[in-house]
Amino acid sequence: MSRLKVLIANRGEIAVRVMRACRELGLGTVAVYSEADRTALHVRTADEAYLIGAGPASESYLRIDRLIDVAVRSGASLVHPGYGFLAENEDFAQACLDAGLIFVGPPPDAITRMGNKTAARHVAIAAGVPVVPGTEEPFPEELPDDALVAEAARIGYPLLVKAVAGGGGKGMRLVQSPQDLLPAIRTARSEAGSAFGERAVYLERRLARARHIEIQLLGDHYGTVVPFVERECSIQRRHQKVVEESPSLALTVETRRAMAACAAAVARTVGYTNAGTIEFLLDEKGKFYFLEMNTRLQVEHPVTEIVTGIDLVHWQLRIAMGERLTIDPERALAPVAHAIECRIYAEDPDQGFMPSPGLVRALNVPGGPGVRDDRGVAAGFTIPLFYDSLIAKLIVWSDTRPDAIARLSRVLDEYRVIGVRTTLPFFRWLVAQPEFAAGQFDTTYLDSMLAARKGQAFVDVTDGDADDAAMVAGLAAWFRAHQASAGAPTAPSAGHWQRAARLEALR
Amino acid sequence: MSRLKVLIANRGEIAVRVMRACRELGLGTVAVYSEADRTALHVRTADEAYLIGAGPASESYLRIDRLIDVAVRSGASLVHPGYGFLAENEDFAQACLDAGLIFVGPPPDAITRMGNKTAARHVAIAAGVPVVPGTEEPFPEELPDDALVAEAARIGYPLLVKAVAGGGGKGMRLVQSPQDLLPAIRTARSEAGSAFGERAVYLERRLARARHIEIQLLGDHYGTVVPFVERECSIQRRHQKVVEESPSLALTVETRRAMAACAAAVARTVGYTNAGTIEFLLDEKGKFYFLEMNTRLQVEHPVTEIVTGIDLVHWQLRIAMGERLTIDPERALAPVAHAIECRIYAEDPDQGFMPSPGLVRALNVPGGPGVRDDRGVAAGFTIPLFYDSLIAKLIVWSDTRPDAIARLSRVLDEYRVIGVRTTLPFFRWLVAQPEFAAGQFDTTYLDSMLAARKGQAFVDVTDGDADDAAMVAGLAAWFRAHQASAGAPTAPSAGHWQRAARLEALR
Amino acid sequence: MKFDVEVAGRERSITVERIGETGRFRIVLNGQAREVEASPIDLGLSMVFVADGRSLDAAATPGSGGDWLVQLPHLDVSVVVDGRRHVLGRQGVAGGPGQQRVTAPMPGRVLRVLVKPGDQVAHRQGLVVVEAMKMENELTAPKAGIVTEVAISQGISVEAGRLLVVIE
Amino acid sequence: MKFDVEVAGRERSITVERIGETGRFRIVLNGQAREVEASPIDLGLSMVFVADGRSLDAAATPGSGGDWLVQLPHLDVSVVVDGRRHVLGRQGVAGGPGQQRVTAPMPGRVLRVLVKPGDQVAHRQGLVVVEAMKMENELTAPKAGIVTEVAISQGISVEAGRLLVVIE
Repeated sequence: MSRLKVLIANRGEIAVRVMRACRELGLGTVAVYSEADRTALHVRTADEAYLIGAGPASESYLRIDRLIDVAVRSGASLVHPGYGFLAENEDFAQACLDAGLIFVGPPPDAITRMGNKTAARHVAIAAGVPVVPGTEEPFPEELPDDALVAEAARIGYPLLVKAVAGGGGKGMRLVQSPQDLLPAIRTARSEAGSAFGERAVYLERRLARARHIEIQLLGDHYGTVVPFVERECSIQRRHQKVVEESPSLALTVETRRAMAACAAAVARTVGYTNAGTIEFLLDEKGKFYFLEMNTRLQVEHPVTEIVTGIDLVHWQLRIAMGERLTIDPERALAPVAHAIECRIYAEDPDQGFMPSPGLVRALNVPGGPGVRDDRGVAAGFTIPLFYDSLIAKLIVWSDTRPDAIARLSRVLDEYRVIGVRTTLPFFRWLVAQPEFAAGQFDTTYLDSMLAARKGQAFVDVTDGDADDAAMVAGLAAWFRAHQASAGAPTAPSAGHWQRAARLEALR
Repeated sequence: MSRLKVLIANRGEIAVRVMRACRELGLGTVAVYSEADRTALHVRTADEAYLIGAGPASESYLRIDRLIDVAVRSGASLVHPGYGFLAENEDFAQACLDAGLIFVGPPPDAITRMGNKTAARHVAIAAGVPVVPGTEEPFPEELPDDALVAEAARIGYPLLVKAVAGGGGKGMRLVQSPQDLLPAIRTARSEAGSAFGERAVYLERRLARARHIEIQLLGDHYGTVVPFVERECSIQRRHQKVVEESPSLALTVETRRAMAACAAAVARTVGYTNAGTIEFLLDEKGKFYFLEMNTRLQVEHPVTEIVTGIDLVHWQLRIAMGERLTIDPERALAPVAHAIECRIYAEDPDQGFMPSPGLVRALNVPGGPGVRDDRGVAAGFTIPLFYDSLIAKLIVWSDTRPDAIARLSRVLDEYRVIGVRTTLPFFRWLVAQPEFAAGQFDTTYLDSMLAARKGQAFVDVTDGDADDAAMVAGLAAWFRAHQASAGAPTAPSAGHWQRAARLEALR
Repeated sequence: MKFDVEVAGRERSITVERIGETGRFRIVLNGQAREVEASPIDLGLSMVFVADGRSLDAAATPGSGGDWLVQLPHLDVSVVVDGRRHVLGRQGVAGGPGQQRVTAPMPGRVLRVLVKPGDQVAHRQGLVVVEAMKMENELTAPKAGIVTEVAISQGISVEAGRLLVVIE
Repeated sequence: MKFDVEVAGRERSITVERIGETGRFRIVLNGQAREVEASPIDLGLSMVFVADGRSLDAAATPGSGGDWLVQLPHLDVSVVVDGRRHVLGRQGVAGGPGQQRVTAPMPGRVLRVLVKPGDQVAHRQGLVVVEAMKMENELTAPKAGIVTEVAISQGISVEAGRLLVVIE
């Protein structure tokens, strides 16, 4: 009997993550890749890999026809969508089912109902869960401007323009006052169209000092839904999560249980199966509101895995293959540690977090106790322009939140990425902020802090640093010069520099 | 107020491990290094580093005078000995105290009593703990041969010759029959003299089908001793631990509690403080015997940290600084996962595990869930001849032992060390053995399996493998040739090969 | 060997001399002499200062034109050795006094051009939207002024350092 | 390009030709042609077989004398390309028929020499004890015979490949 294969319809760290789970369960792994990803880690990690098109996602990772074709050709039985790309696309889920493949995710109609942000709000209301005040229906593009302005006035400012098909902060804009409304809607529509192929948006009240708290859940095909201890994702830059942790400092055990019950109720209302997450906003008074549902695995799933000891991706695959969910619900709600995740991007924090793609020459990834390395990039890979620039997720944990922060600080100092700029200097700054240590933040915290810095660099080059850097460069130049003269008694690895210099010259 | 500094009187992975704990507790780190370790990871990880002598350990890491001198010069307040080298040397512990330094370990007299294997047996007997039958006193070197033969006959064959100052399988020899006794004693004395500077040996009965089970413990300066859930270390090659795990399949909860109580009793009898481990042999009937005590942190401590969530090195430092041990004893005895550690050595398993020192060109260290990387070697380091050739400890864990083994298999496939031969192929073989999966082994298992293989390679090169290797080499040669002709449109990283080839030529 | 280096806008000269055979060096910087143990590793250096034992683990990656990206444990900094920094750096603040040349800080695609020659722009007003990695990045005016040149058009791909807009 | 390769004792010839511009190659081995996508990465190669999608991530480190250490995911193997394997390999089984040259498999120090020229030795009898990394490693006779040469003496340091003993 040949073993079952899983097609992973994704790239980067999440594709590698899913393949690891497949290996551990004895399942074969089939990768797909674009022309920009020939040497990507997910290709190297897979048993099989198939080229599906050019670099732009619309020509490769978003091509449902090609993905289904590869699944059929390779003899895959299951398709795991990861997150992003087609993970919340009901047509893709349906196309998998139509081709006789098992889609590792919820049924297509659950994606449709929960993926559409306004429809999802209706579901939450039907399940008896409070929602953030906002428009109940999306805006058609032809709606006249004055109707938009009137609706916004009804909800009240500040408010958020959000893509109906949104996620990850894309197609989302904060509007403080009426004059900014129409440009914000235009930008959001444009970004949403480019990111999701769907330009519809809606409006939602911006709650003051709200924290982003979410409940992971799993559901099987026999009616069992298990909600998990919360994750807090309030550290956001421009609506994108930057740091996630579990548990949250802001929740009492009672609120946790209430929120978990609400999340499970929403999931049951739509016959949800597999992994999903219900996002809530928690206001200053400890009251929470349904925000939206993500009908897929999330970037930040590792923090939940660490604090509960439960492997969510294993369960995704096992549920998809028809297994019953046998997790003890009490275990899922009782964290045994405190975990924090940082998303390390190829972005230059000192240039407004501009993407910094390019060749990753080397990586020093920290190890030791309480560290998990979920990485999608290896040395020698050129990070392409076409996709999200996530290099790795760095997850640390310890007994308590202060211990986890001390560990995070240690680990960030060990981490080094050579070749491209990364957000590491930003995280080293963040971890030293008193508000972060105290857990005193809401979803606006980071943007306010960044705005107040007015572009100030995250690290100051002191005179001592400048001296150090000068000495390092001087020695490096010395070694390079002596490496060049043949037979000089230098250490062998100085040759790296010659190579690097020659490579630069070839560019 | 300047922060406290810790001198780490060691090298390799354990020095890095201790430095990480120091960082997390806000303590400064002072490294020492030999001329062979100028570029070692422990030097690069430390805040400060001091050269203490030539490559041979007797001229550097075993030089008490130089270590104390560095501690005083650098203003260190604490000295952590790691394991090996001077970790169980009472003179070193005393020299630290005499110089006003805090030795992170037990008091010198506890080292003296428990470090001497025959004295330790007396302590165990006094504490009411059963010991393995053997000689009660060490043999003076001038003891006539016939006295040795007579004593061995009294104990019975098979028996073990063991160094009184031993550890790590060094200075230990199995003797099956009388005619092998005297040569075994000679070799053991010689090895013990070279490894520990102490040639005394004693004899101990070799229990049939015994498993090696050990109890980690911590003791503070206020009389609290906390024993931990057991580790099993029965997978040994020539008396050296190769794989360690926690918990053991072979123990009932009642035996665990009984063994833990015995371990604590031994520790209390000698006024033990800080971290230590009591080793036991467990026979086929579930009866256990005191074997010896290690008065230091052990190589395999991470498996205990993982299954209990308790950081042993943090506690070593906190106890040394006078803190009270506040660990819940029930937590220390209740494993929340199953953890397995493999010691990855620079040895060639297909050449009788001969050391394979040399330049580590690159490392692919596996990541993802349930993996801990405790490594002492980074890319670019030349593993010296002078020391133990441990590259890294690879620790995996999951909910259950079968899941942990599935993960280990996945992780071993991801792991790659480029430049030197390693024991990775051996572990890939071991993890696939049915006895290993079933947990059916004792301390003789591995040596018997290896003997039965008669040097057969751990991997067979099939025709398919040979084809693959030929194609890889052919393509590599193609890329090198096209890299050499300037401006050829190859990917930049092919240059590595040119560099590598040039470096070879320089050797 | 003697090098002229420039780091963080400060020029200095540095002398590096090997002592004996075993990786020890004498470095003179700002007139101050230090002894260090230094060995190259991979793309970096391990350095230990003999006087106080300070250990410094740094990466040094050569760029084009004599500059090195030096990565100290807590910060990254460019150092120019015996040469000039490239005119087209990461950030478009090149150009003569009064003239600001706005360049692309990363490679990407020009999604929208928000100004045309002759436009009066305010400080921080949007000029060009460049898409990279699916995020829209709006490049803004580094100062108020008049747009004298728009060097790109909508839809084209740009490399890092490519001139986008000139403001006077 | 055409290469003669030797792997695991088997000789074969291999042709490698690039197809187009995008990292696709045609490889002919044992008369069988295959198309692969291949790109160099770091010290290795990422290869994908076009016919069945099989992905192969391998390291290839050049040694001296035309041999490569190829590291496939589950095994390491030496491949000689257009050349001869070095006479002094890892294991001392070089020498003419009837003659066995025992060489040092690793660098170390000769702790004890257990035989002298003229000694009759049995199969697997100990010849030399070499200490490396604090472990004593006894090198044994690969076959029964007579010691014709002892090329080292106690206490000296030896490199890997150094001749220790010859047995006939």
